[in-house]
Amino acid sequence: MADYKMHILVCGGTGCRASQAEQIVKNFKQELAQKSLDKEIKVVTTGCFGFCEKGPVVKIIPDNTFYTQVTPQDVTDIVEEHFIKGRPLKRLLYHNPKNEFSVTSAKNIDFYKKQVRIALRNCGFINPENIEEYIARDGYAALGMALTEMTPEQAIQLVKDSGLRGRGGGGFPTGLKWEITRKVQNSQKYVVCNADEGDPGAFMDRSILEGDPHSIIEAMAICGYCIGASNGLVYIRAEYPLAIHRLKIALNQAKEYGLLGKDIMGTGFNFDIEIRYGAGAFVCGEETALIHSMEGSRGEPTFKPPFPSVSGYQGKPTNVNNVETFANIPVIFNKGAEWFNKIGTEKSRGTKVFALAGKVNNVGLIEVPMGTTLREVIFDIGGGIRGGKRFKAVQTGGPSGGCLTEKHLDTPIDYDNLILAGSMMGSGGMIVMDEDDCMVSIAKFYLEFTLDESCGKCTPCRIGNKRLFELLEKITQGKGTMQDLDRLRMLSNVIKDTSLCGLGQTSPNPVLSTLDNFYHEYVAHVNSKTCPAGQCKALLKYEVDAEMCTGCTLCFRNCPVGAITGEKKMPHYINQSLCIKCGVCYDKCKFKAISIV
Amino acid sequence: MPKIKLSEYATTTIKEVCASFNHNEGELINVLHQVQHKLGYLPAEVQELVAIELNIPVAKVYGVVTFYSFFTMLPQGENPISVCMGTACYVRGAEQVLDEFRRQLKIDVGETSADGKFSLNALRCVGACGLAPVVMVGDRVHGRVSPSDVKKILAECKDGCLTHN
Amino acid sequence: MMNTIQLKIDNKELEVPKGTTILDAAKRNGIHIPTLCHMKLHDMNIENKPGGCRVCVVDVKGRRNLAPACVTEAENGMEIDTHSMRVINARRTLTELIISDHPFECLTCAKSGNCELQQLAHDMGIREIHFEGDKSTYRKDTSPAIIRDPDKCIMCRRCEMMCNKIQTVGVLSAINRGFMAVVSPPFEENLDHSVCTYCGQCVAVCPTGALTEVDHTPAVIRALSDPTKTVIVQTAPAVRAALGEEFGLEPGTLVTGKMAAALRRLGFHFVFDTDFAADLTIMEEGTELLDRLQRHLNGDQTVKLPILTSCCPAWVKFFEHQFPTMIDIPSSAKSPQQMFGAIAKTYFAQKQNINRNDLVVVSIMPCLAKKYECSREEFSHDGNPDVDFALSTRELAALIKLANIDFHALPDEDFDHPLGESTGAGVIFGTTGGVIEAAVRTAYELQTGKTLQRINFEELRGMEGIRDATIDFDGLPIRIGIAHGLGNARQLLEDIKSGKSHYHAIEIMSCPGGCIGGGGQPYHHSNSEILKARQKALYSEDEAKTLRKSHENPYIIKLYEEFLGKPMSHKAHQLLHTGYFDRSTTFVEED
Amino acid sequence: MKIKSLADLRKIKDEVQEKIKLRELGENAENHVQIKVAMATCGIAAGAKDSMNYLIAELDSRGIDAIVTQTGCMGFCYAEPTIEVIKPGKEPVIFGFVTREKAKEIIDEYIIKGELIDGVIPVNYKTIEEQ
Repeated sequence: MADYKMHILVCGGTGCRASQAEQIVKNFKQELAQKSLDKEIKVVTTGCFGFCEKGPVVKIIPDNTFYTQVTPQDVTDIVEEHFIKGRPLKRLLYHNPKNEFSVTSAKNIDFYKKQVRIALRNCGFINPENIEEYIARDGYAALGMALTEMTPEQAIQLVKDSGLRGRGGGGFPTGLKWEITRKVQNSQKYVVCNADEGDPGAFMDRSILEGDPHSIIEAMAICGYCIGASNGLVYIRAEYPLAIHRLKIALNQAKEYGLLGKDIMGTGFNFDIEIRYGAGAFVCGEETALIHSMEGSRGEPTFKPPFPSVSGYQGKPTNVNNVETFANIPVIFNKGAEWFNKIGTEKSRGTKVFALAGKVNNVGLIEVPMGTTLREVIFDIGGGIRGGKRFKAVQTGGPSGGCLTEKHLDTPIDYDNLILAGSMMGSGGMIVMDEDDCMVSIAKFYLEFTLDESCGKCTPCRIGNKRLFELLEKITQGKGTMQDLDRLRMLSNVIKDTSLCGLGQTSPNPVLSTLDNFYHEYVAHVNSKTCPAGQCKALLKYEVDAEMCTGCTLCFRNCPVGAITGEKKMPHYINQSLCIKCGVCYDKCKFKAISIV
Repeated sequence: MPKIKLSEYATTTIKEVCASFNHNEGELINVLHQVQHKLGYLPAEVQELVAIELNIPVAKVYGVVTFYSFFTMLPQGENPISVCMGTACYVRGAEQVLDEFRRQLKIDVGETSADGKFSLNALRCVGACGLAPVVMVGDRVHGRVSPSDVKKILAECKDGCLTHN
Repeated sequence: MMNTIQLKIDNKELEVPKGTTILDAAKRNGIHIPTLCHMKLHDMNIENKPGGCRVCVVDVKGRRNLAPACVTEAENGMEIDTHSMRVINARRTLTELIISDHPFECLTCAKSGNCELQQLAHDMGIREIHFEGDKSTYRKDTSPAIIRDPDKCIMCRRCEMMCNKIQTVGVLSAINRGFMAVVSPPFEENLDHSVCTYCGQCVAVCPTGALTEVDHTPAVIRALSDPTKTVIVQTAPAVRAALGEEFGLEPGTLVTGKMAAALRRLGFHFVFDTDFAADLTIMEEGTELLDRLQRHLNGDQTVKLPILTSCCPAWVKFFEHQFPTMIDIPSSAKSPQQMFGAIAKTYFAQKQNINRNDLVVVSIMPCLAKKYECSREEFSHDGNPDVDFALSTRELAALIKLANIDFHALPDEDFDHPLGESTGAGVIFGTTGGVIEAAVRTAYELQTGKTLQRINFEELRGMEGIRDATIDFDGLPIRIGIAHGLGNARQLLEDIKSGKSHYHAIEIMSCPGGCIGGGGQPYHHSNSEILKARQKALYSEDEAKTLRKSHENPYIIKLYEEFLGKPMSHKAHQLLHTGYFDRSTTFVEED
Repeated sequence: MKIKSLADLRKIKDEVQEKIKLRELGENAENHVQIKVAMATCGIAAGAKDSMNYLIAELDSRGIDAIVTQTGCMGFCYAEPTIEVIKPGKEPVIFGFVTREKAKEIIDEYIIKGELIDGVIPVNYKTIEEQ
């Protein structure tokens, strides 16, 4: 065992697996065996490294060499160069887009430099299907400590002292939630892990479950000890087959090792975990809806109080936390509240994981201390905007959040600052937009999502959001009036003010924040019937500039509807009655001969 | 006595699944997951039997089936195509890709082509945001898809079908 | 320590018990907060508060958003404004939103004048809808008794609550989600494809025109104006205690005499009373009870006890679907409506020398299931139904108004003979506990041969969902159970199924309160006091009668003498008894 | 393998520690001794592989947490095998002609005691990384 001199860590997250990461692992094993290196070099499939933009990624230990966008065919070269010849395979190294230098060590990649990985500490580090690797990383030590050295009250105090707040969106203090549930008298209580990540564009919960499932199991057991529950339930999206698979393996291992079940570590504490599946409903992220769904009903939220901590699953006191919140728990026990307290800002302790996506260079999963600015995230970690375009906005908090602009870039990110800025933390989606994104369309996109996902129980969300969406549609079609803009705002405020659950209460945020920050774009759509970003199909037309066109026929060949005509080496022409405004010609043209008018 | 027609296979499958969950009505969603997994979809007849096996009104089963987007009452095509419409994919042009699929297949989202070869769905974030826009055909993920790739993806599927036969 | 809290609503200092909602706190103190989805029948354990319509939102000082008054508990020190600018704007916007997804059909809607949404729009002073857009539309559905127009559904969920929680029938459920969410039977099929019992409680609580009854009035008008037809009418006991409400009379006002007069003015050739048939039912059902009891006491193992009443067609359909293995337990006696029809089209038709095809029997019922019942195949003879049409109390009121009859000016008139004479026992058939009390009055005397000293059985009366009492039949204790509301009935049935039931006889009525709370009665708009007043009215009419035991009804005695022979005779069996069907779903293998 | 007490857990942890030790070292490279062995053709021909194996085994047996990695040719082909040693907070030092004996000396003197020994290639250069 100890003979391994090197480890090859291959990212086994969903993103990288989609790009044949499993084949890469197979090829490595084969190639190493062929070269008789299989006794010296170990191949490990790990959870997500976070740097999905450059996936599949492979990291060589101990020198930290970081290979990006590896294909199964590259394996022979890596083995040959890195292990036989002893030098990094340059062509697969990460290239810093700022200076075009290649970077060997993962540590020197900008994407990782400012990150502090607590919740993601084991993702991309251990083999998630091997409990021993987790134990080697102090796994289950926190549970052991809580069970043997602390009373539940002391353990809760520790969580309270750490200042940890719920990472699912609302930011409710975790320790306080546990304390409330503990104080409710009932012989049967439940610990629920909310893994129904529904925010489109956020995938941290999935990554944690795929990369470090034991940390969730351990944290749930600790929570069970604290609140006096011996049953845990993980409510997980059925769309996450890999996370489910790894969680099941982890549960079985934990049972096998006696870390779940009866009389854990000889302390008399019993705890077991079952899996419940979501079935595609964003609203089930709301805890009352989630509980109804776990009970086999429609996932409709109910009015709180009673809170789940008093009457939850099967009417019993239930503590619901999301995956990322739980992932923080074992570390807090191992390293202490004080240590955790030093990270982050005064009211928002610790770190937050963000799914950085959209028009940034480095799409991926990142974890930064609370208080990091948006600028650091987008420009340092994210590597700035793709294709040298101009930054326009960033949407945090998914469909519940708002669009923040240039003026918010230096705002330190924490729960309260984001709310002050008109957005929210949400589950941690962070979508970056550039000058080509029409903000009215973005607001419409989010509204369409909410519309699809509204449960339909309360009037403002069921009908109000539909009307909001229709107003936005009218505007993007150039049929809006200035009165519609007032209506948009008024209706948004009523929906916020009167909706039953968090989904409806926050659904107008994308509209309100874009109205606040990009009013001029709305006005352009209404008054001059133009879309400044050139995105609203009804308001734009693609035309060929005859002078610029070289007649290369690239547009002609790529047009999906045959709307482009023209002889080779002669200026081409777009037939407007056939054009579906898909923008392919515009993207393909190398001579900037196609313009949007 | 209303009579409902159901194949023997479906009947046995449903009864087995329900029994494996102890006919517990709280497990309705898990039951539906498994039944759909095994039978492909959840037509009315199937829901009727699930209701009887779990001793709950069929109205409740139908209410649940129509609430969750994962459940379908229509058979899926041989090649279920899902276009990710998560935000990351959306801002990188997923809508145009979806439009192109619609155009090429002449079906709308949620429908299956007349020959049963393709069905088209929009889904929310498969978490492969680094590959945006993403299209899934069955379990296979296609990353960084542009509208002009659509034809190729469909052709590949058709080839796949031919070789399968 | 008093368990009360203090708060301020609209600057008024109030003290209310802990646990009171803001809505109730306001109501107790004369402050009206508009509601729509909320519904509560006090003292009857029926409440619907999904907190969905949001019309009742109020401004609570210090709260981020507005609070729905129907579900928010009042807290000590709360300061609440029920009509601030913010509240009024939100409330009006919400109302407009609901209307924006509602057909503009007020003028022709069956619910016009009784529609709670219409009332709300009026109260809010809505003059214009600022939001236009798509409307959610669905297919309409008609059945023998109930019409669904889901386009008018506002997702208040009252019907769903009644159908599932109170009645445990489980036909209606919210389906789809978001804008397309609506309440519907499974697979959006028609109600007649479902296990619906047509109890009509969904119609009774629907605030809009989404659920209404099938209108039999045009057919009745046609029959009345057909010179070849003899049209007779029977009126169910609960109608007389509620019809007055439609004409602005106090709930609980008995209008028996005016009703008979009105029916005569409408042109019915004979105005009869279902109460007569109720007395007849007691003769048959009571005899059947005693027969089963006697056989049981004699050690007959095959005899089924308890015996269950079978007057209520929704109840009959309920057990046919839900308890198909127990269809031999209820009494085989037909309901009074159908006994009346059977006797009318034989005995009465012969007496009058009318071909049954030229005799039209119309019934006035507090019930929608009666429309379905009279359409059941076994209740017709060569395609001619025993009862042709069943009008609800509401439809009768509409008919009276249509015929320009000044209801208030009408004199009190009597029913016609021979099918119009009834005892007090027949009258109390309209309320929960009434059928069994009537049965006890007769069965006691038939069994013991003694005269009852005490005619009022208070122990059988009340509004509790499930009640029981033991009646001393001269040394023989008869254990009696009573349930109203099908959910309560289900409980008693489950007990029988599992062998835990110790009753000899059980009375079941589908509607809360019995027929007085039927789905065809004037809308109670969630006021349970109305139901109590109707109940009281029926007991008072019973009290006022000289004859209060069914077997003392001279016309019943005559009927047996002239026509039927004796209770449970062959002829009685043919005309007055029926059988039940297994309506459960079965599966067959696909070819 | 049932864990029946906290002590059991700790025991298992000790047993399995090795599995990921390499990775933990890699994660905190700057806090540990890092040794890079030049393993191009010239180095391998001169016995670099043997030296590397020896270094790993020896450091391990003495309980010194060190990161031994291979690297390409450092350009001192005349002095192969060559290794670069970086102690935490110190400038990198390159040693030439690193046989097993030399390797032992480097461990004893430079790594443990911090004393420079013969065989250092005096060169004005940056770490290999930045070449």
